[in-house]
Amino acid sequence: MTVGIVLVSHSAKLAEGLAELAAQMAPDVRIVPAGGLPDGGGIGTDYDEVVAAAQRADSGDGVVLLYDLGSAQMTAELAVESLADPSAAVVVDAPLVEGAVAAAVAAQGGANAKTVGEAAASAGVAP
Amino acid sequence: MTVGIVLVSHSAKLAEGLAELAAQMAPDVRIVPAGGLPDGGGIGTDYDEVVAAAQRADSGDGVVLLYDLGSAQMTAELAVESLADPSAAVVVDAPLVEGAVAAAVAAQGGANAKTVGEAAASAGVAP
Amino acid sequence: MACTAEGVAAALRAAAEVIAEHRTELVDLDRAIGDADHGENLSRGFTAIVSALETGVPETPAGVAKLAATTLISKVGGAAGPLYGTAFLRASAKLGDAAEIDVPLLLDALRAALEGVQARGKAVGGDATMVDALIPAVSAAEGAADGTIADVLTAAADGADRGAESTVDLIPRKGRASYLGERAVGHMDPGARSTALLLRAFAEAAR
Amino acid sequence: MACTAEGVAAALRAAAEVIAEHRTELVDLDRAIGDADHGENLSRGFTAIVSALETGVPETPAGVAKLAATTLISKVGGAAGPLYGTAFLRASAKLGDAAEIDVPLLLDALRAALEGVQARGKAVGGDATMVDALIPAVSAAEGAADGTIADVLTAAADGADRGAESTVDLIPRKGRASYLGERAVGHMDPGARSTALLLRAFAEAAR
Ligand SMILES: Nc1ncnc2c1ncn2[C@@H]1O[C@H](COP(=O)(O)OP(=O)(O)O)[C@@H](O)[C@H]1O
Ligand SMILES: Nc1ncnc2c1ncn2[C@@H]1O[C@H](COP(=O)(O)OP(=O)(O)O)[C@@H](O)[C@H]1O
Ligand SMILES: [Mg+2]
Ligand SMILES: [Mg+2]
Ligand SMILES: [Mg+2]
Ligand SMILES: [Mg+2]
Repeated sequence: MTVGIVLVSHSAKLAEGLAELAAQMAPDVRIVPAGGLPDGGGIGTDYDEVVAAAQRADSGDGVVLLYDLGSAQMTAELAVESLADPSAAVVVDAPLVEGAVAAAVAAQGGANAKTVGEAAASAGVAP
Repeated sequence: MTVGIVLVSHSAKLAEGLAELAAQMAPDVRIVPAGGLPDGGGIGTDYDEVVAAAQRADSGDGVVLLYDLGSAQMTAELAVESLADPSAAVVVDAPLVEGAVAAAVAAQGGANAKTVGEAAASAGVAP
Repeated sequence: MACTAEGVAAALRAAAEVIAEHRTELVDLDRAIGDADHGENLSRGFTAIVSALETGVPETPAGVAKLAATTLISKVGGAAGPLYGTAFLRASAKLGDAAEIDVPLLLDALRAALEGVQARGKAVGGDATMVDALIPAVSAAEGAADGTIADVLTAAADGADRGAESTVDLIPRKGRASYLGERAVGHMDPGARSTALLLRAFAEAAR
Repeated sequence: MACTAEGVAAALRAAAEVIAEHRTELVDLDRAIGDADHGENLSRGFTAIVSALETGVPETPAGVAKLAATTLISKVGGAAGPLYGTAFLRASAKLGDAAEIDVPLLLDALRAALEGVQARGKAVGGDATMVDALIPAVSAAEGAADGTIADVLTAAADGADRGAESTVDLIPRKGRASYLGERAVGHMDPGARSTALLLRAFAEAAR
């Protein structure tokens, strides 16, 4: 099993495209996009979708959540607090795209949630 | 007039979604997504699209190109070299999402290409 | 109006009306230094609160505050959602199972709301956010502790108005406006303005 | 086969066949430490070169190399596009208006190709990329400077094979594989492998 990843964005397209990109190098990792307002309502974050995404991303080994802007960070943090076991998920300060790819590769390699989060946080400009 | 921005990504959705997100705070800036292989061909970069995007983004004040992964960086650099005036465009090492928002806001404020690029390069985790 | 569950519900309905009236103003404030959606975001949130209250008003003031919190968190879609949501959540926790809010409890709830916003958004006074409206609102409310609920809320609204005004001269350090740096100076923070509007609506409802 | 424009075109057609044959192998190598598209990317690129050559073979070897460069840059869609594209572009510039490539010119072109790849991708020897195939290929080619074009290319291909093999033990420091760090050890770099395949195809075509 692997650590799951949730991509919290203001844009559905951004989150979905990034999930595809990160999945290329991490076929066995649950990477769940959570972007945009509900029902194609445009740019914004959807707390309920983030909660559902965090639940879906968790296969028992924990979840790392990444976000685009500050309000997505707050939404992600609230979502984590609402989980049955908030300690199973962690919101990481990381550049979204670079962090998602690094986190996905780390998760694919079987790293635990702490290590996956660190991989995201220390991701810089792409090699 | 304002500096234009090109978002070079392996994913069409990612580039388009990010362009929408960045445009929210920069309605007067030309932000042109260039993501994915041609004709919905999936994940990859399209040199010809990047060249076209750089041309479209330039309203006379120069262009800043941001990218997701290393191969997108190389594609962007080749595209810039092929422009009629390569000095009008610059590929910037920056976290893609955070850099795009920061660059868009700087461009909206009338900053020149150098300052827009610096805003992107120094963008960290979102405030 | 007694500060029962029904009273709190009535205050929220009044707030929804005020937000609807000031929707364009809040959008315009947010257009200048943000993404032009603060009015839209709050409208969506407070409209949803009104709908939820139509289905049934919870039994306690805490229950009503909790319903406001969860609705705002789910519906607002912007920074104001988790921020005001956390404010109402913390206030609700303070209200406990009281059937009616008295002045000391109101002050506790206001303080908890401010703490919640700061815990959630990490902004301090002077960062040009809604915190700059809430800090003077809470101080002014504490200064009016001898009065009625309406007096306390009016003082809070007056404080919030002054606080919102103060954001005009500040360089934003949190939220989207912080991307603009000095270019944001000269503009009132939309969240500070909406905080003042909400507290004024609550004060009027309490008369 | 004389190393005229037609000869270079024939070598590229042969390379396209070899890439097609090894497509799955390259995809599998890239699946282990990348995104499983290197075989697909190169297939797309070389198929497009063959099509372009059907429309007409340019007059000089430089023209053919330039056509290969621009086609790879446009069609490959992955890191190999700008890298091999720049290699052919730099080689083309060295070839100038020569009607036929002789050994000294071939060596110049090979060196220019290596320099181009390094200028584009900033990789040095030991980073576990195609550069690790190209460096020994160029050295071996230089060592065979007394032989024919075919001898030089065969030596280059032999060098590239050894170089590709050497990437198995390296920790990648450039490209996608660098995300894997030590986990990539034990796997051959797909770009180094394709470099060896291309040089071998050119060598066979030159017999
Ligand atoms: N970190 C924060 N701490 C406190 N208040 C904040 C913070 N970030 C944003 N705000 C407040 O939120 C308001 C913007 O709300 P809104 O427009 O709904 O969100 P968004 O910026 O996501 O579009 C700002 O005017 C500011 O008052
Ligand atoms: N910066 C670089 N310098 C040299 N070679 C590189 C670099 N980045 C990638 N490569 C080469 O490109 C190969 C991968 O090509 P390909 O799969 O087409 O690209 P992508 O990684 O974009 O999917 C790697 O095996 C490596 O040899
Ligand atoms: Mg806003
Ligand atoms: Mg918004
Ligand atoms: Mg690949
Ligand atoms: Mg690829």
